[in-house]
Amino acid sequence: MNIISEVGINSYLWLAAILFSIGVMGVLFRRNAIIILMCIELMLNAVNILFVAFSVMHNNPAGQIMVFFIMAVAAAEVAVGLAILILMYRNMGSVDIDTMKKLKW
Amino acid sequence: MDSLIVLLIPLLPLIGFIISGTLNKQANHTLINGLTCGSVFVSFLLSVILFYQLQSGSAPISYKLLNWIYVGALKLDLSFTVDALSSIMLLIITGIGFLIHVYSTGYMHDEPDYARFFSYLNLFVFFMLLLVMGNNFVVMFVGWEGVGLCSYLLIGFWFKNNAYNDAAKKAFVMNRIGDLGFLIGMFLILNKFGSLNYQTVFDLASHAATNDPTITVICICLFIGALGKSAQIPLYTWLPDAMAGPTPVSALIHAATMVTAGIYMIVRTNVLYTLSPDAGFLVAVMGVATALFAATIGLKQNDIKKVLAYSTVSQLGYMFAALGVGAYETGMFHVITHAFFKALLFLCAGSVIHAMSGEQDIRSMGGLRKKLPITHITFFIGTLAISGFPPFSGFFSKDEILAKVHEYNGGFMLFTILAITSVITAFYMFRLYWLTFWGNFRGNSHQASHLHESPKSITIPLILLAVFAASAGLIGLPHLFHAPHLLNNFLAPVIINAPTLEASASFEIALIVVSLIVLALVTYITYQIYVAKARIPVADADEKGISKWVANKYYIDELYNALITQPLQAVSTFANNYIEKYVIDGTVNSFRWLTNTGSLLIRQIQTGSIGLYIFGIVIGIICMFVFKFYLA
Amino acid sequence: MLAEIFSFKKILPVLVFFGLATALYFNFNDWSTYHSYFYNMTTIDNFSIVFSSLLIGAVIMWLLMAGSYYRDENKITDHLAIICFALVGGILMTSYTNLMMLFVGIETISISMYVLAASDKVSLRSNEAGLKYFLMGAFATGLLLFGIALIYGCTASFDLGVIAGYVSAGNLPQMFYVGLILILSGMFFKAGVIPFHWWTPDVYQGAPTAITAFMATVVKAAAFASFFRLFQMSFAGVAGWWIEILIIVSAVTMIFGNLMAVSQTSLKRLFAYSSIAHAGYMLMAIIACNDMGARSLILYAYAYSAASIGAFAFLIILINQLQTDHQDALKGLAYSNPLLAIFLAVILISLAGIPPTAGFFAKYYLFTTLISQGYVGLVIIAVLSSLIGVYFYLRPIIFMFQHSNVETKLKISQSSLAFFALVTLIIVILGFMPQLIIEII
Amino acid sequence: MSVIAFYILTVLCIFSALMVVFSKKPVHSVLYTIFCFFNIAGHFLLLNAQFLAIVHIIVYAGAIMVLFLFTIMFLNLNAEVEPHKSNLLKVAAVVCGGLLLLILVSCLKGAENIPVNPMLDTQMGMVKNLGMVLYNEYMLPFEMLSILFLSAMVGAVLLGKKETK
Repeated sequence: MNIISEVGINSYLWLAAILFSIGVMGVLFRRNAIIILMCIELMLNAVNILFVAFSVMHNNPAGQIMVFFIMAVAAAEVAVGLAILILMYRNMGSVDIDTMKKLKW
Repeated sequence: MDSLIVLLIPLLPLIGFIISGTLNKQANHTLINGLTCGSVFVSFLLSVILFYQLQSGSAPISYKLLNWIYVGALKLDLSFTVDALSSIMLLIITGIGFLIHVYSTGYMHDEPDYARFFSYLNLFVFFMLLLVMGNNFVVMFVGWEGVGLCSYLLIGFWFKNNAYNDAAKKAFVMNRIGDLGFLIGMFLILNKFGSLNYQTVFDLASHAATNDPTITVICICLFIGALGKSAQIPLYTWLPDAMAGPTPVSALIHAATMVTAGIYMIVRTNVLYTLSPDAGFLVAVMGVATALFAATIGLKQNDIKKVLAYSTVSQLGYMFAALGVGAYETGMFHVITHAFFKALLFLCAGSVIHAMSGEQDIRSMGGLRKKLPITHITFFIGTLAISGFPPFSGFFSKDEILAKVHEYNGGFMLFTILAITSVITAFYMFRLYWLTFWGNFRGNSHQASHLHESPKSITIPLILLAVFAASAGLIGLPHLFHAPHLLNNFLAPVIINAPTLEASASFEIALIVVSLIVLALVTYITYQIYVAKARIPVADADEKGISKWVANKYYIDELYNALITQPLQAVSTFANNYIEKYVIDGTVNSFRWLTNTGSLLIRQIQTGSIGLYIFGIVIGIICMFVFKFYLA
Repeated sequence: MLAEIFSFKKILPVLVFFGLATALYFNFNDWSTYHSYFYNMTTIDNFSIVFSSLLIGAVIMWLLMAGSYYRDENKITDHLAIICFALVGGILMTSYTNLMMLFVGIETISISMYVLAASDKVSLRSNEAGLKYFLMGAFATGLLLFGIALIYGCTASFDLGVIAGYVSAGNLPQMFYVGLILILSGMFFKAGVIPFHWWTPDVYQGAPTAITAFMATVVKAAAFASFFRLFQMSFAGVAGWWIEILIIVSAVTMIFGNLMAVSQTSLKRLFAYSSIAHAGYMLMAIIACNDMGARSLILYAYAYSAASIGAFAFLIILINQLQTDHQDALKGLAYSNPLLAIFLAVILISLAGIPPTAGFFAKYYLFTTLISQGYVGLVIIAVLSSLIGVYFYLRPIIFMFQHSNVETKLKISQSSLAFFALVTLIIVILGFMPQLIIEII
Repeated sequence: MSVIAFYILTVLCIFSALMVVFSKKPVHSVLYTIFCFFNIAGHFLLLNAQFLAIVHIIVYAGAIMVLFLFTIMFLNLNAEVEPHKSNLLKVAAVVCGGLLLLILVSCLKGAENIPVNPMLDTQMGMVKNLGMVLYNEYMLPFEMLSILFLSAMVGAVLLGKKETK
């Protein structure tokens, strides 16, 4: 039984697109750097769903390997990102991205 | 091995230049001498080796240094080729160059900027070698510009004197006018043949039709380049002024080598000129006109170097006349003999000036033959050679030119003028000779007490050059003697399709006899005037009528000044005051204002806020989607 | 690939130096061989060798330069390790034949850069630069991945060759084009072109100068190498479709990049904007999308990297000694440090693209390539915008020759002077013999 | 059955994603994110990607989100002090997000024409199967991933260390 043939690949595309757009919107919407980071994770997960769906559709394991890689990279990215955030919090006492406007023009 | 030699020949002087140029004032004379003279001498030896290889029938020897300019269809290599023509030029450049280097060690001995002088000389030799060894027009052009640069540097060598600097600038500007012609010619060649490589161009050209208008235009453009470099009418005025440089420079650059670059170029492109008789005729006419014109000016000059300078211009005119009628080998023949005797004459003049503590006016000389025996003898040989006394070298080459011009279709008028010029040449050369070495000494007592023969480093090159000036004619004996014409045979592979012009034996004999008689006459007359009657030329201001006209070089400099320089000055003053200020500055400033304001406005979008930045990115993506999916 | 051999033995710069030299050697060992490794994950061809040599060479130069920057700091070991990791990522980006490798390579170099940009921990500007770079970089990664996913959805493979085959088969679904645009966005971001350039000036200015130098050379070159490789190897078949976008983006980038640089007074920020403008020029090579394009991209990357590493090395000295990078600090430099001023002038002239420097020939070759393909309008825009470039590149030179009451006097060690001489030499040699690079592939 | 499960998971997923964006307290956001990730893991299960589902929960919910939570606690950020953006920007953000969604969806239509591979291998998503692929074909990226991790690790330590000054 194949879920793809039941709900159609389009549903997955929709789902991924919606999640991705919510992620983008979240990035634009919030000022808290941590939440922005979470929204980026949402975007990545939208991509993950898409990869798995395509992987199943094509009966090709490469997509799932890619998801595995994306997770790993996301973990590394988050580790580094949070380290930078903590550093910043130590110096500025805030994680509000709009307080960072030292560099402009 | 051979190709390595080809590379080494120009490389050695370059190394000499770099080392002596960097050491500059820190080095002692011995080191500089060894380095600069040595490098040129080794180059000379290598050239001799190549010459013998070529003479024994070897094919032209090439060395490809690197792929130089590869843009689109244009493929140019930085590579050198030595064939018969370049090998002869190599011998002249390195051989005479070496002698003049040696001479300079004596002549420039007390010069504080000794190293700078020799580094320039070496650089000149390098560029000159590049000019004659390149296998395409661009390499030639690099050398061409390089020798122009060195000439500029050396004319203005004593840059603290403003007049000398002006002379250097004049030489540079005049040459630039010619270079423009050369460049246009080069572009036209590229356009017509799609290549700038000699071999390719000439192969293609040998299939082209005679009197192709494009080829005529190309030839004329190249000829304009040659006019500038080889100081022909109307671009000759820089050469007499160039005598401001040290005398060895005048000998090397402005007599023996650089000024013959124009000749070399035309001989090199003989295929094209043969295809265009019209351009050839123009070359011949300009050459003959220059020969006569410069010779008449030479009659009235009183500066020893200026006389020689005008005679150089005149002799170059002879060479062009030969080239114009299609006698390329003959032109080269005169290049060779002229290189020897003119270098000799200049070096002798240098020796005289040296002895006279810097005095250059022949009215203050006289009777020097006793004090300067070697200089006197060698100068005499040079005079005989340039006047065309048999069997000195000048006789053979000049005679051959006259014969060839005579045989040229419709060349009788040209022949007559050249023959008259030849008489004038003999006249002013003997005038110079008698006034300088005979009669009574006319200088002041201080100069008289200092008169002395020059040191060995000066006299030895003189003697060597005198030997060659006397004997070099043997490489091109007239048909009359039934000996092989060595030069013509050697050059044969390079000259393609040129018309054959052969004078009859009776004409040659007549020419020899007549010229002998006339020359003897001239010698006698000048002796009578300048020695027996001791008629010393009057001061410039006292000249009258035509004579004044001639003494002032036909007022050509003044004419140029009035016709070209002053209107240009006026226009540029106007341009500077009005056009520049309001139109150009106004436009430029408004652009600057626009740029600055635009910049200030646009930089505002860089707000520093990540939120807005990401907005920018998303909007960018949306724009791309809209552009590709909804608008397209 | 070969870089992994040495990337673990860091600790000492000297060791790294020799490691890199060895890597360079091995790199050229593979010359003109066409190998693919690990189930076609990477392919070593001449393009990748030339580019990875550029990267390795740039890191070697960076090491020589950074010696003075890190002299009194003990964190050089950490930095060096990360630099080496980033180099591995960069080399992956030049030699990948699989989108997965591209992704891993980009992420390796990006994550390293996020860290390094923020590495000056007490400086607020550095923190800010790190965070900005990180947030936007992660966002761009998301875009890139979405694009890759859509392409994968069409082709069921990450292999560039398979994708190219799919493209050439024609009749592509719309999904493919959406993926293409998203991948383009991701690559645009990494390459730093308008309108994805936002991070560039801020991060370049905020990051420690040595790191900025690394970003302007290695990261930039790697980004363009991967960009070119991807679009030439996979998407050349639909070039007609995406080239329009590239033309517009390239034109906008050149004009705006140069224009924004004009009013900068901070030299570091000036070079940041100039790097945007140069990215616009390099995009033109991708538009050409053929061997000529590859050659001009390589030449351009070499010329630009050489000049910008020199420029940033100068900034390091300036900032270390005067704590400012304002252009007024240059006043009187030509009189107090004539030699340094000459070197800097050559570097700036090369960036501006004036002959006879490498920058000129790079631009010249690029423009002729584009003209031969008929993009005359774009070349005209490029020439005009580089005129704006001349304006602001020559301004520091003018400043150097101005007298001021506070004469700048920099203490320059012999070794840094030698470094500048080396950079200048490279620029001039490439200027006179661009075919050294052009003909190499 | 699975279709229903798909729609339930999808709705929950979207809802929690929206809540991530709109909830006021950061901790709530984190929790919603975790919930969302569980849903996504559910999707993976539906797609027969069992291994990934587990890894997803372990890595995302277990590691990444805990890291987030830890940071928020550590920095004591849980107050609703976050100053919000101006309304204009918020509207712009929503509009932008919506526009992007619309465009994506309208451009993505037609994907159903892509042939579905009928040979469904239910074992594909199992550890054994993926392991074989990963350690054969994708060995090199896997190794490179280790370098990436090393880099991230060194970097995180570098940034986390107290500056000794």
